[in-house]
Amino acid sequence: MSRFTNALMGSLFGAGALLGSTAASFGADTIKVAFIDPLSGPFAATGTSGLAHYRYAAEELVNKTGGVLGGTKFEIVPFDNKISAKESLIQLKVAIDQGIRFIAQGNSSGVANAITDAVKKHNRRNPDQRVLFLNYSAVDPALTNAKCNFWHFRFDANADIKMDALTDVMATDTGIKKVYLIGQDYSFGKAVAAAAVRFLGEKRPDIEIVGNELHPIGKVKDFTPYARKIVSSGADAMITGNWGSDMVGLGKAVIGAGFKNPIYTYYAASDGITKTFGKDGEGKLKLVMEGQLNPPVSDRAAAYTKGFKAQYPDFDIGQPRIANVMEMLAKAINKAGSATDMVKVASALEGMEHDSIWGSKITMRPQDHQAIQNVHIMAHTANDVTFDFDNSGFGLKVESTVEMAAADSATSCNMKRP
Amino acid sequence: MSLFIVNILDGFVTGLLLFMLCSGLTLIFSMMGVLNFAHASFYMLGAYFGYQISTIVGFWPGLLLAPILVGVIGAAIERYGLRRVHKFGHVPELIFTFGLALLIEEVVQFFWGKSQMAFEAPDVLNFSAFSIAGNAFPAYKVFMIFVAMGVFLVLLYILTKTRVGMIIQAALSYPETVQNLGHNVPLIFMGVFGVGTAMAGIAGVMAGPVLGTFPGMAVVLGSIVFVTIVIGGLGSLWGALFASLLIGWLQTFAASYNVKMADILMAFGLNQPVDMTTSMLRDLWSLTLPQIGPILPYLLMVFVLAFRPQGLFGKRET
Amino acid sequence: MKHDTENSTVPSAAQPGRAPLIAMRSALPWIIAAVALALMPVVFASGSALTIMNQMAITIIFALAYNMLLGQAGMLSFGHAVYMGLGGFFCMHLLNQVEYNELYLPLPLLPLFGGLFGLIFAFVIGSFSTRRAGTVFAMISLGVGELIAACSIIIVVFFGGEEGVSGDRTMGPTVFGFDFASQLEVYYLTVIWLLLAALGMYLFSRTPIGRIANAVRDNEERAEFLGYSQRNVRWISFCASGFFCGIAGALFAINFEILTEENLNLATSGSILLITFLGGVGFFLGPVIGAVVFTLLQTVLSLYTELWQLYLGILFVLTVMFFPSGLAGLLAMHVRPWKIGKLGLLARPYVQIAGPGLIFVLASAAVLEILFHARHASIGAEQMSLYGISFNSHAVAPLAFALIVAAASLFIIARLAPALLEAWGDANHGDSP
Amino acid sequence: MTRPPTTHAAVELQNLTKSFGLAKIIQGVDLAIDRGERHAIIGPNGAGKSTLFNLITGKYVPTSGSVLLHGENVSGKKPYQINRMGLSRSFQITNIFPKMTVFENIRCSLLWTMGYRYSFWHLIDRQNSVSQRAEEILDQINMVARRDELAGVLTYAEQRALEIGITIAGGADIIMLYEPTAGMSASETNYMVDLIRKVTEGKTLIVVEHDMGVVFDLADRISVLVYGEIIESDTPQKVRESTRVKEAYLGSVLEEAN
Repeated sequence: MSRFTNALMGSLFGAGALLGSTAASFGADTIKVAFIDPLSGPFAATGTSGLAHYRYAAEELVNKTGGVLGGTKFEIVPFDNKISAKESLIQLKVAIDQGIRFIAQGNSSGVANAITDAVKKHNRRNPDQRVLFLNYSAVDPALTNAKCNFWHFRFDANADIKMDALTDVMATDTGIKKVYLIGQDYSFGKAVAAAAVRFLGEKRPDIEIVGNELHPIGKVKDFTPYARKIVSSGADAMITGNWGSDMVGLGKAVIGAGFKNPIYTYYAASDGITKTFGKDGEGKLKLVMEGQLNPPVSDRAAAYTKGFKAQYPDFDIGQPRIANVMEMLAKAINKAGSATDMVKVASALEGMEHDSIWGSKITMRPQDHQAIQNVHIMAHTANDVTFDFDNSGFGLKVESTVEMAAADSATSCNMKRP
Repeated sequence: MSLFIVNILDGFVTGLLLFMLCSGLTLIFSMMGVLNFAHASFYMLGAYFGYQISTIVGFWPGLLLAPILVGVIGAAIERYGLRRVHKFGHVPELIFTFGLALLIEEVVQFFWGKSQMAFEAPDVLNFSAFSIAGNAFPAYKVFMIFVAMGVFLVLLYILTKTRVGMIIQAALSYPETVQNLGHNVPLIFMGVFGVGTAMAGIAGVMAGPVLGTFPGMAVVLGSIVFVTIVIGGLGSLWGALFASLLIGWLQTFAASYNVKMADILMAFGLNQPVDMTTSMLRDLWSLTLPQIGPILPYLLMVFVLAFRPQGLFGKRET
Repeated sequence: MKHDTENSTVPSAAQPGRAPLIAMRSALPWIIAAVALALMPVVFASGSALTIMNQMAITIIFALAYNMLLGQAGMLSFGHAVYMGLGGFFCMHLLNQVEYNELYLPLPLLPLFGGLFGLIFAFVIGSFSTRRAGTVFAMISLGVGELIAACSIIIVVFFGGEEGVSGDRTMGPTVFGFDFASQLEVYYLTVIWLLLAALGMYLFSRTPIGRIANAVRDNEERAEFLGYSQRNVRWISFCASGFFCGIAGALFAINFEILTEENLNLATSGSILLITFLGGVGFFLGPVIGAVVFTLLQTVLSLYTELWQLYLGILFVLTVMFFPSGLAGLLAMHVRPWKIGKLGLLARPYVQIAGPGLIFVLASAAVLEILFHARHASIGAEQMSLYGISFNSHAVAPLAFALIVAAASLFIIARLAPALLEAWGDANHGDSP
Repeated sequence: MTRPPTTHAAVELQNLTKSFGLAKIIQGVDLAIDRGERHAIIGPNGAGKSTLFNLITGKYVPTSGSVLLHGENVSGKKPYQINRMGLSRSFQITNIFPKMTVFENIRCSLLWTMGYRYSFWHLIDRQNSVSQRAEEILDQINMVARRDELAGVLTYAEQRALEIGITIAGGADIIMLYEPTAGMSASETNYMVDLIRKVTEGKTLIVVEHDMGVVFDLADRISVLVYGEIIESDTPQKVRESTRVKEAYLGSVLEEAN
């Protein structure tokens, strides 16, 4: 918070002087990663817990093991984008001006689209200060398909891959005859629905999709009417890509309306959601996600998670892939022998194989820069949970695993390399 | 048919909840002529206070104490904030309450952070009261109906049978004259603002466990409350009741019935384009009623205001 | 409160001949502004500083256009982002036409088209929303704002859903060798349009319709009995405002090369109200000050503290309560002492109160920061540093210290206040020379 | 702004009625006011004077009957349309633009009739003819010294005078004034009567007034309105002598005055 003084002084002298002083207030000899995500506003909870994990991962996995390029350390520099595309682009410029060459962002595919587009244009217009975009959470398939570019790397499994894995598991459950799809009315929600229809049709043509609908994002006060439809449809399972308060609202309404069957979700955990569902969600809520926390895959993973909880008891490792981002970036920089030549670093990252702390192998697929890794179906439960979420006693336990999910899936990416 | 009955009940609950907010706002508007933009923020405060108290002494004391606390805060804001702005005119007043809404959201985040609170309905009510064709109707919702009706009856009693109520009613009809009658108008203003916000507080405690307790809850509901009382007619309690129920049902049914635009267009004899991905009208063809459900109230409001600026039941124009 | 100070500088009609288009005296500020804006990039050369200045310029145009309604015509809109946003979306599509269909359109002319689109939409929506002023207008603007923001998610073909619509500004024909790839070129383009738009809005306020808009704002009934239809006056003001909003939208499209739902939503509409009011609705320069202060707070203060929105909220509410004429009004209060040559009387009490005042602000912020840290910091991360001092936020001493400092400085301010008020009275007393 | 000579009266009311709910406030008024006439409307409180005034100026729409300006029916027209036909009015409660200067107040009232209408292509300060005309009117109402003051800070009598200025500025040939001297001292009243006489020279004047001194001083003809009906309409001398008027209203007032 010493920067706060600078802020007050700075605002007296204008933006330029201030920006100068911020740049000066950071150490000069670290490799900086700009973390551009919401740190205020309605989605700040996810942003702040992601930031905590980034800081922890940089410290534990890179700095404490000797840094990169013979001792240079990582530093995470947070930028609040208020989950706005416009603010993200401004913060991106500020970050680049501060000499930062690595941009990490994850919350909201809309923002990710804006950043990947801006990074592409920036790198074309400014070849001497190119930057890399490390997308750790935005899962809109388009980012590694139609909109892919050489500077963008995705560390999370995208919405299609997750659905591929999820339907692999659902296909084996012969009890499921009817499925209800519901999601938020925007690109990601539509992508989830389209993928579900496609994969279920391929793998279990006998399953009837009894509902497939979208609701306005962040605008529904009361999900009861939707819940009534879902219960009345007689569905044996439902699938939703909802997140944030839309996930909580929908889940609570559906359970309250008497739905007894599994609810397959992408994001129904952590940041208060696990605690809010509590015992109501037991036996119903399932999550499709990478990064196995429970049961811990190794002593190293357990120690890492324990260390994180000791340092940030109010946060969870809700996005385990952040650890992979840090480790793989460090590896790529070492391999490239440079933290400034982005073509070299990107080339090192492209096609990289890595053993994740979470027990999975990871391949950064060169065709589209999509990480291929194990994807798990996890259950919301209080049993056998070593590491709970929201300090609620409830957490996610891996029920089944799809190894190297969708490794051979098609991509429409037509990568142009410099 | 059973789904229809369930929807009627659900819409009724939503409408009554909306009415608890709207009645307070209507009272405040009638007395003071100011549309309180921050009204839903007091609803949010109610939910958070209710949650906080429930973690210490349980839900029931929270249901009682939280609205009182909200009312006291509301009265204090009227006394030390709104009253000062009042003399500058109505537009600054509206802007003040707008600023207040922003500030309250920030203050809530300051104390409780940005995550959703685990505010639960009390265990006594955590069961299904009855169920229609597999659709459970939680006991808590039955309880909500009773509380809302109770609040309405108490309000009706106060307005029609007590002295204060008479003055308020007079103010509804003749806003200028009451001030000349020698009543302590500032005190009545403060009281009405306090009571109005306390009612929003009750609504907050009631809704918190069902609709979620999170910093965005005021924004989600805020403008709908506004829209409701504008449709009903500013200053009309019956208008507020009518519009609340109307919007409650409108939203419930709109979300519940998957009417597709494609079906309607085809009924008019239009042909759906074969390749939907390139058609300029693809969004129109794929439109469904649930998609536009939440914006129906705004559409309704714009129509009402364009053709009947005083609202459905309102007598005075603003 | 809304007295436009410009009104009193009207040249006397007794002067012979036609007054020049702009008198030299009133042209001087514009020339100074133009020179200053031209030199800004020399001082602040970094790309992000340029981005922030561009952002400021766009916000200034938008806020000035908004004030054509709120300040000049007395119309409170809760959905004005729509006109800037729609202008921007149309311009984005035009840019894409330039890129993919080889439409010939030099980039510097794009804002003109943005303005036209804004104008068209304002014309259509204004046809029913401007029939009445006051609350009815405010509510219709809110409803229309919500409707169009919601449409932006539903109508993906045009609005691009939540990803928005993006494009590339450099694909058009070059103008005098500029392709507008560099931020600096865009800065100058933006600034030229800023000056044009600001001048246009300034001159509009001095046309017959601009003056009658003030009349309708102050007393619509009286204006009707002067032969003016209040509705037409509001409608024309609304269209003019829509035109300048559209220009701002086009400049946004050029700067950020992306338009999204947030350009249309209520939060954006709300913040422009906040900006304009903060700056001062009664003064032409008010929105300019508001836009500069707000942009600095938003992009700069947020780098330093998570609580920036709380501070902004407090600042806004205090402004509405104590200085309803905004920051510009605060400055304008000093015009009279300055004119009668007594501004010097205020220097001493101002200097005296500045120290305690600054300490009070810093200490109050410290109290909030410590409380916030104590409540939300993770265990083990109890150390926090504030103003360059590190300490444990969970301990009582730092909080108590900050509270005592705040209380003490408040006490001193209270002691000094009577002297300030007295000086204020003296400085305003006396005849103009 | 002079109209072509017509045979029509300046203002003509034909069987005009106005009801609010069940209350019939104006119950069939017939009245013709000639061009150039100074006409006063008097009557006890609650007789319907302000309602009649608002009917003529277009603020209220008649329940039945019609209002003719220069022979043209204006019932149901908007106030601004009626104003454009050459009728201008003042208000019961002072009705000026308080946040503008005195000069601006006058200048705004000139704009429509001087042809600027909704112009956004003229710069107002460059229109010397407007400024000159405004200065002339300021001179007429003796307010040149207060030219650059905000209208809101003027004294009450000054504001009333300014309102007269605003009312006549547009050059309307029918001027309607509502209690122009209400609340004024004797000397202020005298001053105001002289001012009104001066600025309405050659125009049709309709004035509603309580002060009988003013009425008998100023008016060519007087109409007496009682309970929504005109019981007498004649020269001041005749009205003074009318027994009906004495019985209904004036007797007490005149006795007081004597």
